[in-house]
Amino acid sequence: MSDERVLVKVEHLKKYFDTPRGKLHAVDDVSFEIRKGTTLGVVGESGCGKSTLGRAVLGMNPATEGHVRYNGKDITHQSHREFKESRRQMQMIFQDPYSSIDPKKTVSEIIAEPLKIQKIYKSRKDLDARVIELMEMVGLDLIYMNTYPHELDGGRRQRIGIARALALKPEFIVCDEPVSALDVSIQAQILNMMMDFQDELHLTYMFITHDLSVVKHISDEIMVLYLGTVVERAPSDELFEHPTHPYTKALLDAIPVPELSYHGVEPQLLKGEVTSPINPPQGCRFAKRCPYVTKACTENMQELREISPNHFVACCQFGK
Amino acid sequence: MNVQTMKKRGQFAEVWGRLRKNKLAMISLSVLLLICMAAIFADLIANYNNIVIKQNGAERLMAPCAQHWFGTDEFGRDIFARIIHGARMALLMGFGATIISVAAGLILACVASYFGGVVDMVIMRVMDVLNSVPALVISLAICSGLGAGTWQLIVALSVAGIPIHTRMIRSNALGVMGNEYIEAAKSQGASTASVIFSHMVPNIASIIIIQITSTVATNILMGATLSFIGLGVKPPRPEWGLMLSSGTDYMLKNPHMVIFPGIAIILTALSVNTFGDCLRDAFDPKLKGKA
Amino acid sequence: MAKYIIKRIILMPVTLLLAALFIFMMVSISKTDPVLNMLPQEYTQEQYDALEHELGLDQPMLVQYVKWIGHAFTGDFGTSYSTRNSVWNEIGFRIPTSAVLSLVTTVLIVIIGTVLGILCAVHQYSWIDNVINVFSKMLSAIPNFWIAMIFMLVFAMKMRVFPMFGTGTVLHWVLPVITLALPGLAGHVRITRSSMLDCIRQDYIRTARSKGEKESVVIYREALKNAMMPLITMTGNRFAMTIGSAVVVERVFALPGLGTKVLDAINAMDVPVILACTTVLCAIYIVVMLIVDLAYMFVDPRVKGRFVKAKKNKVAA
Amino acid sequence: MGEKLLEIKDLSVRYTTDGVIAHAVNHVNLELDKGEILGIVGETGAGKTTTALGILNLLPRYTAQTDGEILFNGVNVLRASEKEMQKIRGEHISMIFQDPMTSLNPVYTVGDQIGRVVKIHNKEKGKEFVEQRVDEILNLVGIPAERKVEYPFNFSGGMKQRIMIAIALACNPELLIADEPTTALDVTIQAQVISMMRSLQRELGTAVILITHDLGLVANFCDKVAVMYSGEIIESGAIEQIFDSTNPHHPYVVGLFGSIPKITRKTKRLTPIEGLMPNPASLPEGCKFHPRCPYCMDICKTEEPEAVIVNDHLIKCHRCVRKEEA
Repeated sequence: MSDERVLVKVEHLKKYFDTPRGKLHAVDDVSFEIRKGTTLGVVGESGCGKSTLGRAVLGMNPATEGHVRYNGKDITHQSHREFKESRRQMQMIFQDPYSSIDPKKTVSEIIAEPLKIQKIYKSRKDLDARVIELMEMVGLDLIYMNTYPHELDGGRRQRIGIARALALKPEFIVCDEPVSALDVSIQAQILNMMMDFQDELHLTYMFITHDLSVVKHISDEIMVLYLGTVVERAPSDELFEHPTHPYTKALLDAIPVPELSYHGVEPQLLKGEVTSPINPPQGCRFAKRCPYVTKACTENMQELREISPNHFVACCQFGK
Repeated sequence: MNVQTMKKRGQFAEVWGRLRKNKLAMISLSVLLLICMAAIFADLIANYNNIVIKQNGAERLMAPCAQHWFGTDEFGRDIFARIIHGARMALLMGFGATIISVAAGLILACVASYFGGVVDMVIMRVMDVLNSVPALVISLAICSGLGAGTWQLIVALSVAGIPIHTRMIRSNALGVMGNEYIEAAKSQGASTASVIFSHMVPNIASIIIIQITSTVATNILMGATLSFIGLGVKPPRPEWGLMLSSGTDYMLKNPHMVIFPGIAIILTALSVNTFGDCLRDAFDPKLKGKA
Repeated sequence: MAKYIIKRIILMPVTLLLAALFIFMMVSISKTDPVLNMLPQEYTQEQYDALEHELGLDQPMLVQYVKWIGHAFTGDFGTSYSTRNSVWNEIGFRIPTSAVLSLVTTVLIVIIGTVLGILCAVHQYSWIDNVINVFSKMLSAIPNFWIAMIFMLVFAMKMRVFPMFGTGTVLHWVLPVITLALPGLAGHVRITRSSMLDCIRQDYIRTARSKGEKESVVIYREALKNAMMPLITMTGNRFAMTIGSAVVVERVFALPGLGTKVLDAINAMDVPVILACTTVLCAIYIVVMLIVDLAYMFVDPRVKGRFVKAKKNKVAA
Repeated sequence: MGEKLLEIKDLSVRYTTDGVIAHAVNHVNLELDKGEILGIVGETGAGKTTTALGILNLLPRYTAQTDGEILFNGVNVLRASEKEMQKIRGEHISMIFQDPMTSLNPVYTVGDQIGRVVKIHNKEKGKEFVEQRVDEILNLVGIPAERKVEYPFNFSGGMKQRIMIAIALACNPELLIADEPTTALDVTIQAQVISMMRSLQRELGTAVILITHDLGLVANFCDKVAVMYSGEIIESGAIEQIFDSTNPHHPYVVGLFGSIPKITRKTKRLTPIEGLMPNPASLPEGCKFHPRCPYCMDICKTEEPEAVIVNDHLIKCHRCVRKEEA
């Protein structure tokens, strides 16, 4: 945990959506910090609000409540001009390589788009030089400069997405499940490349995924989300060695490990399914499925308590 | 530094490549071009004033013969010349009305799908109301309001087409808006206009082109129908529907007055329809795949 | 469930009112002044003003519309300019003719079109598919007034199998219904075919086959019911097109329907009759659209489910 | 060595679309005994699903050509008549698919869809038998029987997959093929579904072919493993042999294990396999993996390697010549 300055600080971020059946609590009172040059892994199952959180931090859909500070400056509610200005520092990599690339544009046009919007390069020659430099950085053969995305496979399309994100030389990148849609071997190539970029360009990542083995590999600190709330946050090794929150334990236990010793092992199963985020009940969101549920759990919201250095848990059973 | 890159084959070049291989597409395209040629060079083939309009009683109701390939009508005017000039009117109605209604539909759909919320709801409710009036009834109302005439007819056809196009383009635009590359463009701080025009329109272009070809045929038929019931083009201007309506009285003894204009309409509409189908297959070939 | 039905039923007259407003605006912007051609050649300004006041044309358009709609609901569509007697007498007896012609034709189109469409989809790329495809392409390119003329020429005039004009016996209806149905049939077959093909390519068809179902059961039970969904809404649009072209077919066969009346009224610029005919045509269409909507709601479990489930949840919670 | 249930002999499948021939499966040999669980592992385009559809003879009739044999209880499935296959599908062999969201028919109730498969294979039995069997199998997969009147859209992804499993196991088949059953599900729901499949497998004694790209799932659930790469089985054997790193392995399998981030150990960088899956329409000469193989020798570029089997541990690679294992 390098003690660099804090780059991104999020305080009590809330994001609610109005639906015909009530108020959907996508993100509910989430606070965290990301230090420069480190990677915060955000992990959780579908419907836990991790993607909404990522987009709210970038200011793409403004938060209902709470603040997001970047380098100390509050960027929660920005005008279109300020938002455009801050794109030079903050970028995003998307999940689906087939839907996040415009099929009607060539590879070079896609990569050059952020540069054109920010009008960085006057002459076309400089623009092309920068695009070529980016393509070489992400390992894309220059022969593909004028081809259309539908001729390329998932791995190469994701490299285009990464090149586009690096175009403006950002400091902070939110990666929304960048490798989930890829095959295992391609996934490993992309993960290695992203970690190389972090070292060379001193990038800061907010890495969102549902795959726990990937998040452990790439992140320095991991935050586990359940139904819009943070249930546990800790350095990655610490989290895997001492998982404390019941949901984190169940999550880690459920991952199939490719080793002989795990053959036929019955994981500790959770009962039932994720409850609805619309008008959620008071108290801990995990209460309905938690094996250790007590009356206290269902009364008040659980705050994050520090049970060991940098290891926070939101559960009344622990950290009294 | 010349970078050896694949030739920049635009999507339209690819589509044209597939079209060229399709025999049916080439036939229908050549028929269509023939009709366009006829429309453009109509004045050269038959002078408008002295052949197309001038009445000459002597040669009244002649059957098709060497001098008049398609025979003459009740005022002795050469039907072949009138059909050639009629082609100009048919294409004007077909393409003119379609372009207007598709353009209006595109603008309304883009505005509705991009802003969404109240704007979308209002536009859609207006379209629902327009849609609850059968297309021909809309045209009847407009023709009775604006009176008969060429541009009135085009306005009637366009307004009748707007609800369908708006609804169709909007559903496709919403489909495109759901993609992440739109969100990616917004996340770069791209302006509203650039998101719509540089990202959304190219992606719905193929659907719009397919829609244009299918509507052109419908408008040609509708235009002829309106002229047939006397609400479209005013005589003496040559128009296929009008020729058919005046031909009904002499149909029994001189069927040629009814046959040739009918064939002209069918040929035009068929070639446009066929070309439109081939175009749709060329745009997304996988739709044609085997079951 | 009831909430959904009531919502649709309330929505219907509102749509009709707005549609009638649209038609009223379109028709009343006409340049020809009806008052003029009702007066004798030379007329004094007072006579002009008196007649104009009598017809209520001096008030602003919106007020005229409200007055007209108020009367229309009670069935009084005002007096016809050309025949001076009440519009209802002019058009009342014509409504069944138009309605029956359009409804019978639409039902015919839907039944035959669906059967042919399914045949094409099931035997894709076979000779049946190609033959029907060619025919439907041809038919959708032929204007129905031309078919009407040719049929009348061949069957009525030359072969004298069917009567040429008017109504009465069933024979009178055969030619108009056929000529009205053919172009619509072409469109309906193509839509049914593509809807069936979409359903046949779905994953649940593969699941059905993996259960060991016979191919015929897979097609006619699993795929067909899903393909029917969009067809029900298409029936509504088909009915709209049929009403439109019925106006023309009535003209060719001189059937005493709303179509012929509205065309004569337009030539004579008889505004009340035009308004009455077009609004009634709209009313027929909107009522049928309501029926189609409700039918769709009963057939599609998802729509019905949304309301049934809501009730059940209350019970369960 | 139990009694043989399924034998795939030299199976090859080619798809021809618009004149382009794609070799999806090339000379695959597989065996499965009664009650055994085989895992087929491979990346996208390795031909896993094509092999599975071949076993049920559900390959598209016009575009697919097959060579070789698939013997199920001695019957060659590829040459069996459609009538015979309809008896086998659903009763002797059944299949569950990857995407639960689209695998159920949206306009029929859940009970209806489960009842169909029971009715097809028990024509002589009455309605009560079908209803009773539906309730029984629903309880087995952990869904309350009274929910059988609801429609698929009322259920979550995990529940829908349970319904698919209910349909597949309703007639107590001898072989269940599961094509990436839990890929579309969250990891905790996957754990629930897998543990339920395991208990049902033990109870009914069904042989299972589990197709997946997740090696962890194979280690946890399967007895035997076959690794497929561009249409061929390049390594297969008992999981004790495959997951034992002291054994020699095919370079692709080594690469696969290298590409998976480990939970238990802290590794700085993964050791991925370079390059991409070959295009099935233009497969490379010799060993299909040679363009991406770090140990590629000249012979690999020209000659296709022989499948060397040393006490049931098959490896198809020139380099892995091993001494006779005890």
